[in-house]
Amino acid sequence: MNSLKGIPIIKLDATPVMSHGNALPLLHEIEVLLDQLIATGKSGAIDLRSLPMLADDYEKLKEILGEGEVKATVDAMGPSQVRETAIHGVWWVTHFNSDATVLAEFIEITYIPEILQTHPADARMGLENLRSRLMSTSQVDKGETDV
Amino acid sequence: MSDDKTLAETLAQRGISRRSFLKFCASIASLMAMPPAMAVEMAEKLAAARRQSVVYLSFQECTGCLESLTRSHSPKLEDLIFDAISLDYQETLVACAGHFAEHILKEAIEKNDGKFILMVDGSIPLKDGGIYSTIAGRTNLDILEWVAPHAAAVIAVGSCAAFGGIPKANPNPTGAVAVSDIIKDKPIINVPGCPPIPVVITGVIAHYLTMGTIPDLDELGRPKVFFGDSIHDRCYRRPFYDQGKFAKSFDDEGARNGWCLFELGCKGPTTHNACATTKWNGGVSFPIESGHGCLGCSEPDFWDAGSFYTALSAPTKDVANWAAIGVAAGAAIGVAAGIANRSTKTETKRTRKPLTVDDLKGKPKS
Amino acid sequence: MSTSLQQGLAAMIDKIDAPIASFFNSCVHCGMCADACLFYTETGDPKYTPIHKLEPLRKVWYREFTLEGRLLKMFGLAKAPTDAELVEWETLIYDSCTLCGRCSMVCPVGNDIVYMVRKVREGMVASGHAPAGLKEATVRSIEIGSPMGVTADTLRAQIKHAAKDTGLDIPLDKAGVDYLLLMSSAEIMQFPEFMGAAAQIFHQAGVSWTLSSTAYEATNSGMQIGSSELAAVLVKRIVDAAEKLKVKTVISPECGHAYTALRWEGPNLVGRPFTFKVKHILEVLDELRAEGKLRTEGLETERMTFHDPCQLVRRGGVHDQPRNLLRMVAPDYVEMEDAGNMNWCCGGGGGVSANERAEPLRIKVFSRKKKQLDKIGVSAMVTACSNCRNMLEEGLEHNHMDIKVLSLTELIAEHLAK
Amino acid sequence: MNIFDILQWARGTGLQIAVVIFSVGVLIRLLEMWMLNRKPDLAEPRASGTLGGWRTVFTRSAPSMVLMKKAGLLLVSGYIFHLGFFIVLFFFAPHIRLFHNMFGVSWPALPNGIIEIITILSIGALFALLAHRIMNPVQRFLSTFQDYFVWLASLLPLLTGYLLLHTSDFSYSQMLTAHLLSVELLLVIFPFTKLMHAFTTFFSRWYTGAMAARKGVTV
Repeated sequence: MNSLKGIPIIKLDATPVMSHGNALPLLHEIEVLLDQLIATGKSGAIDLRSLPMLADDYEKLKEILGEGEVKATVDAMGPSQVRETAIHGVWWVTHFNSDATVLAEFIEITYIPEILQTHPADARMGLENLRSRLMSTSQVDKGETDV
Repeated sequence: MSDDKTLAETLAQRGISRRSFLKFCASIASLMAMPPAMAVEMAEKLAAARRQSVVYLSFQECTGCLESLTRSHSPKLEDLIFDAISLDYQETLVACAGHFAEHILKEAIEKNDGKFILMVDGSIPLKDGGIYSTIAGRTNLDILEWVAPHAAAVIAVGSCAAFGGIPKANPNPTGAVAVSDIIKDKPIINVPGCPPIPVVITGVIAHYLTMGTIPDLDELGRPKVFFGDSIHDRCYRRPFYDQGKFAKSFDDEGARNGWCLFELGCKGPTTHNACATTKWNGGVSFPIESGHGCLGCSEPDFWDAGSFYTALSAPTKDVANWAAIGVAAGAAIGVAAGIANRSTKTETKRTRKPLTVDDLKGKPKS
Repeated sequence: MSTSLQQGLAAMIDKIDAPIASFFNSCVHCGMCADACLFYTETGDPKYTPIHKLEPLRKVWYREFTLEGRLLKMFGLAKAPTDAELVEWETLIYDSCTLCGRCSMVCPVGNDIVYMVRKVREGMVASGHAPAGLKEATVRSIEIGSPMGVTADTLRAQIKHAAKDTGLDIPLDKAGVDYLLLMSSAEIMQFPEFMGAAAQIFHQAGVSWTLSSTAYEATNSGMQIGSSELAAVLVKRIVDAAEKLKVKTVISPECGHAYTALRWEGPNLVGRPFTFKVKHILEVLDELRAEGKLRTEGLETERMTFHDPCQLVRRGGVHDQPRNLLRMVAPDYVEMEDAGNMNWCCGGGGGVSANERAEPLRIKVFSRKKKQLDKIGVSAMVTACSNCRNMLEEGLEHNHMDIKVLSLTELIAEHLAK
Repeated sequence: MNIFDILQWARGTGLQIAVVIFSVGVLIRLLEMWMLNRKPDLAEPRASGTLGGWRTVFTRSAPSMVLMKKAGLLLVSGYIFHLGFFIVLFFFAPHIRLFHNMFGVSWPALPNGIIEIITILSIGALFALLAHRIMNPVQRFLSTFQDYFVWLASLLPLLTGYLLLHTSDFSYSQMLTAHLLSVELLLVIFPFTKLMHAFTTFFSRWYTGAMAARKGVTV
């Protein structure tokens, strides 16, 4: 065994596929939060990392919630995926780091997730940007006329 | 290096939107087990915060902690925190050297007196007047006692600063102690680990910036959110422990099947840290996932807690020989006690008068 | 000198041996021995729990023979039993224990509890705390020759009666014979038929035997009161007579404790093995039966049972012989519940019968024997111990039960083939 | 002194101290017992006392049927506790690891699930035994402080051991420390309490069996 290649690589599935049985209680929590959203307009969110979830739990949750109409990607220092599930008002939000690892994952029960909305401060910045762009455009236009 | 602009204003100039703040705070909130709804509020506060001055002192250490904190392959979201702080002094990173560097430290302390966060890595040697680690002719103890009173809070980074770490390992030749053994009147947040998980440090600073407070600490001064659970509690191999399926050696069937490493000396059950959830190297893995038991590096005196390869249920010291000594000593004392018993009997037999029929006639003498 | 607390404690120290230390080390206070003791089962009073009766001995053991006991003793923390305690324990040791040994059979850790009671009595008598009745009986045994005051002259008179009744020669002090037959006072005085019965059986079997004018009394009050020294005096008489007459075998009569005293304690009391054998009369009869020398005719028509004398069966090992013999003459023979090694005591063993103070308690605990008898409905009960016979007759009379109590030897003699 | 220090002490020095006290104590107790000797029995025996002694060592482990109806609860709980304690002590994987580490021998373990059930049964049996001790007039009468103390000292290792398998509600370090300390307590008090019966019961049975066997009685 003179080189690294001499060491055999055996690929094994070391992850025990098991369930903590946490999918069902979670779905009931979503039900309560959705009910609350309709009644009071108050949004809710569940941090998927706060619960011990194993592969089976995860698959079950995904299967029951299903795929919905909206799929959005936010690009803010790494991508964030925002998808509405087949249950309207229930969103699956996954934040990725710039190296594509998952930073955080939430089920949000809301009409529109916060991350999709534009912050007033950003909007102001946008307005400033727009104005400065308009300014330079009109200057350019003027310049062209001048020229 | 400080300015009056808010963080949001500074970063906006670099095209970083408020969505990044929200995303950052959402991931910090998730990391620190705060309610997801807090993320929005935290984002607002962080955006409105001024840059935080940080002074970073290194004592008896190996620079592994700093490596852990600064080494990343690509800029990541958590690096946002470096934009949120102003690292006013760090010996290894500071551009200048000698008197200039010392001057910068002095200036940083004076400028943000009572407001800066002091980060310390490495332990402080006390033996022989602390001469075993000095910087610019001053002992570590001297420097710490000078700087710490001016700080708002202290973060002890790594097991050496938090608990004394490897320099303190038996026989502790330099008389190394932890920061908390010296500084008693400042809030100290211990972030132990050898090295500590970088995102934990990020989280602590973010917490301070957004909430203005330090997080809840356990009895060892560690943030509960990261050190509340044991590695064992969050280990993906836990089901095997519960089933009693253990790897018996590093290359047996059990090891290949990813069974529990308890019998190979894993200290996961007694080690409190977030490795099993945050993982290392950008979430690639953590020691147990790589097939090796946890060493327990975020616990005090982990270096002296018995062999890394001795199961937790096994003694850390030699018991069998002591048991043998006990048996030998017990045999010796027991024989002596037996001889004493025999002499009690012999003596009694010799002195007692045998009962006669006349004794039955008389009245008992009291 | 006289008895004293000091002498009592010294006697206990003298008698504590490895088994006793092991027993005290092992007791876990489970209380199961209580359920085996008729004094507890019939009264429901926990103070009658067998192991509790040994508290004075346990204190002595702990204080004198364990390391921590010795250390505590140095600081005055391990106390020796006081005289007042021994007074209190006297009734537990003498009135409510018949040395029946049933508790020793059930102890889960294997303690021979009655072995210890026997040793406690050594201390009790040496400290002067023995019942008056037992003391008097012991004095009479040593000074007159029998606990009931039977003298050699009384024996001679009874021999004359028996010889007349049976028409057989009843030898006295005849040397060189096979068997020396001992008697108990009760047999000489209350059940004189026994002597004749034995004579008839030996005559039919054609074996040589004798009685002794110096060693006619088999019972041993010294053992019952718990004094090895006094018990040895009584055993020595028998040994001397047996050796003088050069007999092969000494026969212990129908008496339970006499058998234990001579057969099992005897050599240890006199400090040397015997030069002769010791057998119970039932052992001898069963041997004769096996050799075909004991032939019977006619059968009893009554429903009968056998009461196992504790010292003979549970503590003596003579279990099968009485059953073999009884089957010869009693076809309708049934066993009581718990018969054999777990049989319940008559209530008067171990010197209790000689202790007048204990009588009310003894009568009360007879209810256990009554329960046993009520279940099988017999009209006669056979036994092989005069003391049991006395106690059973008393108990039956007190409970108005119409059951005859018979001696097995006498029963066999009645059926001897002509 | 934090919990980690106490744990390290319990795994090392504490265990050493406990094992030394245990072995010294047990040896003293046995020797001071053995050396009291017995007088040789001069009566002619009917059968071998030695063989009879060994027979009783084993036969006395079987339940007394005579007492089954009177003290059934006591007997059944007693069996469950003793067997359970034995199985848990010798067939739980981490315990085997401990013996392997100390003496270099090991044997197959039982799955944790089975150990857990046995532990629960043993704890239940201990509580039944306590209830019996308190309710039964004889046992209550006989019981001293030591009986209750030894009961508690026997319960603690089982209880802390059980909780150790369920660390979601408790800190493993704290429970492991409590477990080790409770075991060490048990070892330390062992030679000086009725716990000695674990050794001496075999001698008691042997003596009783031998004395009876010489008389031709099987006990």
